[in-house]
Amino acid sequence: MRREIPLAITFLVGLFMLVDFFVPHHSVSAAAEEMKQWGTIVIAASILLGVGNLIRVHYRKIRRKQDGWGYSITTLVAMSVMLYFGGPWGTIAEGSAFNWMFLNMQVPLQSTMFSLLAFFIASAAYRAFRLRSAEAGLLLVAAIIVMLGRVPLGQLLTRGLPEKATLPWLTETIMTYPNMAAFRGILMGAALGVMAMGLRIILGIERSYLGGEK
Amino acid sequence: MKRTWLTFLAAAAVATSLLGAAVAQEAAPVVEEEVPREDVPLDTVAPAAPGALTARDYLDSNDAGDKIELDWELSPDDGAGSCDVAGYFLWRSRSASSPGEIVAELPSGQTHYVDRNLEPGAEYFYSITAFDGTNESAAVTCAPVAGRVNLFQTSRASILALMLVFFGLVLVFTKLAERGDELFVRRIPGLNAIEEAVGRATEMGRPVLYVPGIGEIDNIMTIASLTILSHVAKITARYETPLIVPTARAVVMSAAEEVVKQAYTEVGQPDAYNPDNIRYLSDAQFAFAGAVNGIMLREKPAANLYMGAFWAESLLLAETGFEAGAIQVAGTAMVSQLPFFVTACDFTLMGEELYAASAYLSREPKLLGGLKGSDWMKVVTIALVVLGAVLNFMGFETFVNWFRTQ
Amino acid sequence: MGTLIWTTIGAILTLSVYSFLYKDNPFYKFAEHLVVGVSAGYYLVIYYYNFIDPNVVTPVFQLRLGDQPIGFGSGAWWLALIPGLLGLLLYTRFFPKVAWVARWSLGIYVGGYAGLGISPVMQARVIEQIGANALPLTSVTNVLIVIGLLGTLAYFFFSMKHRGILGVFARTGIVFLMVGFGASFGYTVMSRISLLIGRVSFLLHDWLHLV
Amino acid sequence: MNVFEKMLAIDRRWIFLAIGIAVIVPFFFPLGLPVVVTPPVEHLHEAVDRIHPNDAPLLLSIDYAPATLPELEPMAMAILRHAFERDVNVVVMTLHPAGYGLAESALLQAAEEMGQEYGTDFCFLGFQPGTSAVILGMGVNIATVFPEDAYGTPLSEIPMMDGVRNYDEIPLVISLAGWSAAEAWIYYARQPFGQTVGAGVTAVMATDFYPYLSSNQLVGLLGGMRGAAEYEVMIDRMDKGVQGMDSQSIIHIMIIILIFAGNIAYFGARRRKKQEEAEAA
Repeated sequence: MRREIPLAITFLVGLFMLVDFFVPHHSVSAAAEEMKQWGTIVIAASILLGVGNLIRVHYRKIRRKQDGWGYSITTLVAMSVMLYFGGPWGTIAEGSAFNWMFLNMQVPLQSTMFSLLAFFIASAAYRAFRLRSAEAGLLLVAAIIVMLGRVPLGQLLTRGLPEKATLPWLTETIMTYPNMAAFRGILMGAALGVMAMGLRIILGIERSYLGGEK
Repeated sequence: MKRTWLTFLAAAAVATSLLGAAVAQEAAPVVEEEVPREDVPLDTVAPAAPGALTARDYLDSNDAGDKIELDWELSPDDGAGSCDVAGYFLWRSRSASSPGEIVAELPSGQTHYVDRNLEPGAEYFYSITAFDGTNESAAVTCAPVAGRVNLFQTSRASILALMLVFFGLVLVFTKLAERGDELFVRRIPGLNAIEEAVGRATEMGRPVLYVPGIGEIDNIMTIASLTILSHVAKITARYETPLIVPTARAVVMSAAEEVVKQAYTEVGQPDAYNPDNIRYLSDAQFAFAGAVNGIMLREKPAANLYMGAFWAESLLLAETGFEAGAIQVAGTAMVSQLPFFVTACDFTLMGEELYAASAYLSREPKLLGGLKGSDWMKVVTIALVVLGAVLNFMGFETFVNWFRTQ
Repeated sequence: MGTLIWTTIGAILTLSVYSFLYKDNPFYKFAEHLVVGVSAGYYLVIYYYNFIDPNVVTPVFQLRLGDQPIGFGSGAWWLALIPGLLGLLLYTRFFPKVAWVARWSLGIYVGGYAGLGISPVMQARVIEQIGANALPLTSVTNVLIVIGLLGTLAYFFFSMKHRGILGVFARTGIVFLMVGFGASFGYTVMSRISLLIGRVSFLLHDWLHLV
Repeated sequence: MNVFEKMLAIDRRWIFLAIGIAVIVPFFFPLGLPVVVTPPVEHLHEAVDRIHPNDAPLLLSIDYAPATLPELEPMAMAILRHAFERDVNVVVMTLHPAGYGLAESALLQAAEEMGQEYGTDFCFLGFQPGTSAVILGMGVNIATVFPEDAYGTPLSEIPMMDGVRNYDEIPLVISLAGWSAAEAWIYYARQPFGQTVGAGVTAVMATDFYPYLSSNQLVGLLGGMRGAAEYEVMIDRMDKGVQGMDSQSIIHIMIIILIFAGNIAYFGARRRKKQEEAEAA
């Protein structure tokens, strides 16, 4: 029973949502819309599970005085402060402490982490773009042409040549044809994978995500 | 609800804009104010009524029956005759006896309107009048009309047809596989690498890091990842190698807990399961990436497995992992991130390989049958593309148009 | 003054993250743990205010009293109880004996989205692509696209050995994949550097006012 | 260890350092590497050039968020400077909830530099939610969507907005966006009202916008930092765009050199290894 009920629910809900796509009848689409909203609420409610896990892991770390337990205090304190400012006695409006902490701590930290990619993309290119085989050669040549074609210096290199020999034109051509053809192929194949997996989920063949029997 | 609401908003915006256009037309004479007032004769003559009005169900067999399409002929005074039609009033009513309410004010020169958000299937009476700013013409009516409530959207027939073909293929091959037919599945290089990587981590006495992406659990890549996780967890349980699973979504975290616990139980190592190793880090993309980088440098996993949906954090993780000296295997169907995994990891499962991997690992006939079905669907797709190209070349476009559903 | 303090905090955090490029260090560890904590608090609060409060709490506690419909606009306040209940069921995981009930919510969620995903994927990634790729083979570029697509699809055949004609197509597919990967890699460099320029500009201009 | 092996084993932190220097140096010493202007940028520049001074205003929709600011803000500055230089009136608005402060600061900075006066030369309408409805509504009557400017002054009391009712009195709209807002302007202002629209988008998005150029739905396009740099060249006022392009060019070339160096080292080391093996045998 513990397994059958969720599987039956999955089947019914999945089938209904599948059918919704083809049925313009208002009663079906209204119900489907309602259920989609339920999904967002389930996800929103789940955040508490995540935060619970976070607290548990860091609390144990502090209690056992494991390596770096001091940093765990940072995490828990930062979270508590955010909750305090955003709680029922605080406000999340523009200009509030909650908003300030978000804008001046989370935003710069996240965008700086993001910008680390500029360094990593260079180091990855250095060590990985090696002419080990013909295929690797193609990867390398395509990357170099596109990189050159996107900056002014690259444009200057081939300025005098006829249009169809300039780097910007080559870049554009590579992006529009071989690149697009390959990506369409990957997407099409992956789409079949998604659909097969979706079917298996609805039919209850794929159920690893539900975990164990007990 | 949200979509209905948005449609309504858009419709309201269109209606306001048309209304405004009508008002603008009306306001145009104001510019001529320089003409002495007494020269303008007071308009007491109503414009001639518009010509025949027709109403019919919009998108006859394709929608919920809540839209009606109207066409009329211009009033003889619109752009000709006395040339003073400023616009039209469209009236709608639920009964023949009253004109009802004005549903739209339309600018002169317009002969077409779609009335939306009606009660599906209900009968409506429409009438239209022309007005010149002061006077309104006689009304022109038409036969009552009702939207047809449809149960099937015919413009999506091609989608349903191919979907049924695909499901059919998957189910047939699954049955064949269950009956015991031997199915060949080609080697997927990245998969063997997973086992080697876990093996090496065991030899070195260091943990295995498994990142199930930052997709939500409704992302099929995440589900595929959980299937692969179950397999990986069984190996680590057998070898008693610690398995760290950082997640960016709370639901994925709890599903991962279940999957790993179950795997440890199945191999008879329930005590080796450490709940502290399945961690929720952060919903924020780069906070998550930063924290995973921290794990790589401090807990020094010898094998990093990235399976699932990744965005820009892919290279951030893979480069740090490389620097930390781990063997790395990635798998994703995110085309924009594949280039980075391919360059920075030792092996990468690309696109469909990620989905195929779960079938391959389990060696369950049911799942292998699905793979075979997918392959045949590729044959069907290729055949349709080639056939379409040939027919297109010969000038028959109807066939290809059947596949243009938007 | 307030702005300066906050900008300085932002700048210190920015530098702490960059220090990671040299090696893992206390500054980075602090920044990393801080952002995890801040974002946990942030999402907890935002999810509550954006989803739970308008769609569950308010309808159940207020709509019942006869106020105007809010939230999804369905009007029936008891409908809001269902997602509320599904959300609560997730928390049964905290109580091992009834933990299995959490699967009901998960089943609805995953099943629903699996069903929801199939048809649009079929439409956008298969049907529309057939329409878009069935090009008359009258120009070099059209031939290139069709061959590239067929080759890539051939590479993804799993249940046949890549030999003979399939092998030829699969090899072609790999060629296209490699060119595509290289080009995408090169194409992305620019936007990543733009991000870095943005951060450096924050440090040099907004914080230090050097340039 | 010979030179090749040393190169292969190079500490990647040297690469990081090089990238860091390449980004920082142009801030202080702009190289001013030549930037070639491409037709889409030229066309947008011409479109702004065609607007009559002190007459019907340019509508600039600054729709970017902090994440895409580095790429798009230089565009906003260049376009504003160009317009103000020619005494063209400018109306600024935003469709992005996080764009309010960004739009305001760019506008005020440019206006102050060029000595423009609020109300007579430019004005700021602020943010309105509902992208497509806002754009459609403005086609009918701007005052119904934005009854007052961002600071609470009714539009009717702003001198430069006198006689500006809807798109009929706006010769050009430019949207700067890192999301679908630029497309929304094409669909809801260009299509139904025939409004002339130009756009500035991130480098990654630019490819998706080329079709709109060839179909004349866009009068001109700025793609990423490069687009901003080209515009700066056209108005002969180099700033963050050109500076950024210096960094971009240097780093792109640097990465290419690194790739070559990596390969030379790789083959050098491999050859040596083979020689050693041969000697050992």
